[in-house]
Amino acid sequence: MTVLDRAARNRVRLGAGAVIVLLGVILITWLDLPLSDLFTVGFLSRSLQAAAPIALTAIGGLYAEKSGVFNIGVEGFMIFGAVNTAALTWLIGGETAGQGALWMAILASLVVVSVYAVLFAVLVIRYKADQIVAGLAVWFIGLGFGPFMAVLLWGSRNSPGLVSVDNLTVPGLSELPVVGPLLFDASPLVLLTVLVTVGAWVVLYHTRYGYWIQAAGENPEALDTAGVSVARVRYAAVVFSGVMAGLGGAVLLAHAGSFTGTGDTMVNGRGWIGIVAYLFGNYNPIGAAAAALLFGGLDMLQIQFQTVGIDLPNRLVNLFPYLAVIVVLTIWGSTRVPSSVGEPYESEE
Amino acid sequence: MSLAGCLGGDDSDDSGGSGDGTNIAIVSSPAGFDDNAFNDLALGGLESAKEDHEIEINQVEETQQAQYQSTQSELAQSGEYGLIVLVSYNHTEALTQNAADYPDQNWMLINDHVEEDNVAGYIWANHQMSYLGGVLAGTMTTEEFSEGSGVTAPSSPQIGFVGGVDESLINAYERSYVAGAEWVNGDVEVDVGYIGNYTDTDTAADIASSQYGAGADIVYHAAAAAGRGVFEAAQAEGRYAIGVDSDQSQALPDFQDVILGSAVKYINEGTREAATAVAEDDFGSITGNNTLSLEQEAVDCVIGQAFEGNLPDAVGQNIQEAKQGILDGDITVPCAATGCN
Amino acid sequence: MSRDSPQEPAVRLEGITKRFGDVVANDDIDFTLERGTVHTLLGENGSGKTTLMSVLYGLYDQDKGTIHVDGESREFDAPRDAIDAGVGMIHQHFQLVEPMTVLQNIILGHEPTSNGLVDESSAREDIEAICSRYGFDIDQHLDTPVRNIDLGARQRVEIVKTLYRGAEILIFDEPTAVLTPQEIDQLLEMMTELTETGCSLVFITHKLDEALSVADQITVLRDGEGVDTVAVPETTEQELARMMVGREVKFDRAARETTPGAPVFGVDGVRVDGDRGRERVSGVDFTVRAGEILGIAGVQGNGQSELIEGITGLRPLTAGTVRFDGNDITGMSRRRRIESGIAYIPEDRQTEGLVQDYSLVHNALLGNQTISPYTTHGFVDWGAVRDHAEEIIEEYDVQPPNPDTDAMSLSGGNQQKFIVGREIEHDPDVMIASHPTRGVDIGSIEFIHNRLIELRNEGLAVVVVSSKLEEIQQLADRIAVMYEGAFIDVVDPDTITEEELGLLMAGRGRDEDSDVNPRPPDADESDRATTTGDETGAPLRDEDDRPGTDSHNGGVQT
Amino acid sequence: MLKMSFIERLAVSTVATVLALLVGLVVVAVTGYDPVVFSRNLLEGSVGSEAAIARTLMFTTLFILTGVSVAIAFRAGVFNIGVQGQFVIGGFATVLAVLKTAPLLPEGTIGGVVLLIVGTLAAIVAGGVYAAVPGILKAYGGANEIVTTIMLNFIAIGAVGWLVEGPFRGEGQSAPNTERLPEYVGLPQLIYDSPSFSIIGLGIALAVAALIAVLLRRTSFGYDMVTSGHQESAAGYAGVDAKRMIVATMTVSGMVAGIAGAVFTIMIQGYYSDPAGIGTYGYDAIAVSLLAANNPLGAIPAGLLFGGLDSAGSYIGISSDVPAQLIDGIIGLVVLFISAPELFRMAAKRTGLGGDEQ
Repeated sequence: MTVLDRAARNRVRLGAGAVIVLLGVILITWLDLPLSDLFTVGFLSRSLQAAAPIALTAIGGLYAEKSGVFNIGVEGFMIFGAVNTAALTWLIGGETAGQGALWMAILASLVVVSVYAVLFAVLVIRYKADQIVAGLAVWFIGLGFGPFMAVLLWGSRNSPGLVSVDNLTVPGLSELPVVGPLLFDASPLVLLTVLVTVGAWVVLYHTRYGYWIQAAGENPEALDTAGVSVARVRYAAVVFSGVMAGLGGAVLLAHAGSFTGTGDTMVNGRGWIGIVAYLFGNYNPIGAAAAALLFGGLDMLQIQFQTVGIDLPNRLVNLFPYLAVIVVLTIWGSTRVPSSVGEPYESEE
Repeated sequence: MSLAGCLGGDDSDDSGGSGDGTNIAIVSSPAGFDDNAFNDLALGGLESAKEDHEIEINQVEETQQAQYQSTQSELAQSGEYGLIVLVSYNHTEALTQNAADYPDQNWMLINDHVEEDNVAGYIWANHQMSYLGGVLAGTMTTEEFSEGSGVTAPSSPQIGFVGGVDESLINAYERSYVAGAEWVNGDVEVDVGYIGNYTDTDTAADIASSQYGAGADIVYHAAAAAGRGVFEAAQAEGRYAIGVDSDQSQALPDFQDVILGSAVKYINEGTREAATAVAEDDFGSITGNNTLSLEQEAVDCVIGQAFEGNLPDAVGQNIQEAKQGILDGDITVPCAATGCN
Repeated sequence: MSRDSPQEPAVRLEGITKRFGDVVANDDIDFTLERGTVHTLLGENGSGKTTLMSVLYGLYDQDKGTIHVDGESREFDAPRDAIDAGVGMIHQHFQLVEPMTVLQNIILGHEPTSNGLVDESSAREDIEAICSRYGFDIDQHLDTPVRNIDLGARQRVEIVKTLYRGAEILIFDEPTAVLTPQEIDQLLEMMTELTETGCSLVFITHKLDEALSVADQITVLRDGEGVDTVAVPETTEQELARMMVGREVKFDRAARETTPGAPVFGVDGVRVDGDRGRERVSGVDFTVRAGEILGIAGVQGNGQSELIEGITGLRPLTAGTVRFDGNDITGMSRRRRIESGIAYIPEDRQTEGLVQDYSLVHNALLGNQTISPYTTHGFVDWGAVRDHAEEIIEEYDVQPPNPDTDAMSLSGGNQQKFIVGREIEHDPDVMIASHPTRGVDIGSIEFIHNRLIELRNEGLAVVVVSSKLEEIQQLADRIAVMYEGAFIDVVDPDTITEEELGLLMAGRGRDEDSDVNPRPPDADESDRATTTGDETGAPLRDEDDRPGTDSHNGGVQT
Repeated sequence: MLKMSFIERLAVSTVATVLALLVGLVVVAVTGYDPVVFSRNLLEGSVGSEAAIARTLMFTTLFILTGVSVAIAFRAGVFNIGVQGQFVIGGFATVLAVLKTAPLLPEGTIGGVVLLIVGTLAAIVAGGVYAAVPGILKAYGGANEIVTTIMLNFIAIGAVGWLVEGPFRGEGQSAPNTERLPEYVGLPQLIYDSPSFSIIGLGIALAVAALIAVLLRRTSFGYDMVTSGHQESAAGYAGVDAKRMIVATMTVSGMVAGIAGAVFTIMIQGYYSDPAGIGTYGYDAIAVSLLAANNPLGAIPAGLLFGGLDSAGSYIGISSDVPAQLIDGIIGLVVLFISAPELFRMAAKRTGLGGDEQ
């Protein structure tokens, strides 16, 4: 009885899970997939590259949410990160900017984005702005002022070609099969993402700041009564989330080499996927990065499908990650959200 | 919200319009200006017409198709423009109404046509130039070649194609390109990928990388602004690419070390012709459907700047032979100028 | 610090005044805690006890007055200052982070680090030392997430946390509210032991017997003012009660005027799961007759809330049936139950009984949305609803008598009277009242009790849930005692003594002498266990509680 | 935002808008344009001519409808960010329904009116169903509706984009467009001579806003919905099935979004094209609704304001060299300022301009 009961209660989730598995099996058998052509080293390295901005954004977002602030504006911060990096690269190095200019621009753009993030944090924490609404506003502002800045600088919402980041090649090691091209001839920003992921995990679970962040989101009063300022912890986490999303945008730009501001801009929903990635990863930085890799991989997989010649309607296949997000959320809908997310906290009066 | 943008350098705030010169408005395609292809070419033709005639240009960037109707009528209603140039067929539906509503307004529509007396439709033979691009790619993939930043692998004749949106117009590029390559080498394998839009350079680069990774030597793109990504991928992978619409080795000199050539159409010549006609009060000479093809020498395949004179002789010979074959009717290029159905 | 001057009291508060807006929570209160003693702060809910101690703990800034700790004048801007001065507070609502482990909770804010990382092993040693010194048993569970341990253990975690921070002055804020009698005994014993090791304790409570049993001194607060401070041997329960409420209180059972009639309402074999899927009610049967009040007594957290939510249609039953007027209504929706005459005074008037930012007019429609004349064919007749609200205000003496007042601006007693009025005016056949007088002023308590008794006399079947013994004894015709999800016994209020009732609530049957041990903290129990109603944990947050669903909406009130 | 009086909300909305416009002007000045010219362009572009007014009212019509759609959900405590997707699905459904039904009916006015009704009903059903999906996922699967509705927006745009390019591309169309609706299916232009605006469309929007206001204020269903939004536990106590209410709310919200889609199709475009290029009314509607304090009647002035802004944006794009993206940014700023009423309250208190605490 209990099994049936449980099954009945979870039938939506079970159903969705079954559908996914079924679809996967059907796809593989029906299409007789040439697996070795699909999962190439190039595919893996492109997946890593696609995952990096999502992972960075996700890690930032999960810190903010762990601390009790749902930063739904990460998409906007990504746009700012991307457009600022492009603008600064161009201002520093012009159209013939080199690697040095790019790196300087990335750093400088993080500084700029951190200023935005501080403003956002003040609004949300000090002035108790509605987190959802303020976050959406950040997105709107990014969508407006990002391309606006591009138009000001370049007379077009798209930047001219700037410079994309060079791979970091370790002589010798890069010749190794599989591992070589993945790790020793890879974008330094991908490697940075790996470091950030591990670092974020260590900080969250093994330092006092991590403890405080967790407590601030679960039971801010407990932290307050332990003598730690909840506001300060939240400020730090929110600013960090903004900066990480900005870095995500910068990484996106550094890989693409130019800014695109048409439509939903070059960020194109990756911030939202970042949010889903950390929900999927259950607020664990490593889990979030793994989820980001999954989403990045799905994106690249549909390209592999095309290259291999599996003719699926491209525009529909492109929707797969979004569908996956919905299914994942429905199945993992019970991901435990920190208890006090969304509630402003005041220690006195 | 409207995403319109105006880039006109001129002070068009109070464009009184009553000067001696001709005012020309150009409304972008949804991809917007600065695409280094389509929109820029059209604009470039107008700019060059300025040299001979007194022309004021109002650049209107509008990326929402739903706004074309009101943007067009707004421009027409002002009565200030001797000619309104509309880039891309996304304008067709709106123009169908507006051309009739504003019978005194001269319109130029690029890539499509509307049957009205005041409309000049200009269509270029995309399929022919793509066929020539295919000939270039098909020839080079069997040649041993390592100039510039790339290298070919002649053992496996394999090339790639990156399209913007998987639709009839771009399908014509793809099919003709494949046919051109197969005309050179029946065994050639073509990897095909579509981005889903004309702006996402990142995805374009990923698709091209994937194709290079699978063994393609040369990738041709028909993806407007997003095509940049293909060149980036070519540089990163040490392979070659073929540009589209304009001579992209000139438009994007950063990439001239990988751009073997470009399938070009002289849109600029078209807009220049139209601007001139209007300036000379002779719009009647160009109204109707102008399909411009090899016959008018309006499309071509040109060799990239860095490779001029460096490519194997077979390239020039094959392209020449193919052109002749098309003109003579010995070669039938699949599809038509505006698409495959 | 001048700790070696024995004559200085541990804490001296002088003239503390604290206002919240127009409300004076503490009005010029003096308070002295001698070293090595327990000093009880006694007073009813809302008398200002917790506020006073929050000032001492640095959570609130006083508007006036001074704080002296160990003879030195202190300014506490934040709890950290108080902690640094050796003051610790064990809050009524535990200040614990549920997903974090016991150890992490204890060291929160005071984490020892080495090389930048938290050094849990050195913390572990320190905690084990504290546990063995004071005889706490929680060192077995240091790596268990707090959400998996029971309430008694959580409280011990709170105490250890305070001691870990080096506190010698401990404030216990209503620590017994959620404990079983055995746990209360343990706690009181523990408090005595703490004073023996040199700690000084403030004990906030509103229970006379507890105050007397452990305190050296008692300060009584009433309405934000200090009434008096007395030494324990020199006072009595009666005196304290008089000081607390301002008059002598006596509890009389209302005389019964009718005899019970036919069975109206009942349940058979009802089982209900709690928020996290654990069974909280494991097989309850009862029947209420017309003209009878069934009292359900028990320590809070033994499944009463889930039982009531189950029978009122707010929570699904996992087994069992509900009967009403001879029909099986187990599957009936909440809406239909309301319509068919089952009235319910909810346990939590703030979140359930009233929409806080609705006017009383709009609140008068709550529950009546489908009932004529307030609504016909789906359209609301606001005129009729307003009349109804005015009627309730008039009949039930709701102050202020303005139907356009927002519910939140009413006092607790007036809010409750409005709810009681609205539910009675449903003209129900059954009245289920859950903690009908919790946090309500004495005048309102009497009023509500009289109303419930009137209903009984009019022939309604009434169920009253309360953890207040005197309330249950005063109202009920039969008392069912609930313990760990089941009725441990059903007794006659006229023959049972308060002591016997207390034993039952502690889980001891009248016939057995054997100890029923409260559950030890069970670290390994998985969340998915669905065995018996063995969880004494506080209601836990719904897992699906997501941000942004209920706290972020705007909208002009309709 | 819950505990504010009507006056306070009005003040916050006004101040937020003015402040955002001021910031916009500062940006204009800082970036080297003339703020006076920009302001004049704003006025000219929104109300400066008959064409401008017609364009303003055209945008207003859509903003009122989408704004009301958002407001319904927000009032009931559900965050329907998916209005854009429901708007697209609704609009496309209108085209499909009209094109499929047209051959069965006589041409002319009567046929036209029937087709209008058929098309609008199709949009209502499609929008409602598409919105019900995230409602069901939230109610019964616990999926956060903010994220799912945004995902469904992407999906709606992608899927309709594919349908327009492929299966439903009009005969002989070189562009990815559906066929045009028959000539006789359209709203008559009674006042302004604009191909994209009919006063009847605006009338429909006003009627829907009024209808929804009545629904929320005068019906028990509306009471249940609003109560769920204010205090879910109290609603549950009063016999409201919270889960069902979430689904119902989303459905009603989506139905209104569907009407917006139908109006867009019939009044403005006349066919369907790639939805990536039809405008972001559904997102801007969030700002409209917030500005209106989630009050359906408030959506009328708020919609007018946004309509004016967008209309001015179009005008500025054509006849000035200030980048029109600025307007988008300003809208974002309006939302940002609205999100933090506390900001204004504190500012008001400090400057002594009021700001009484309740």
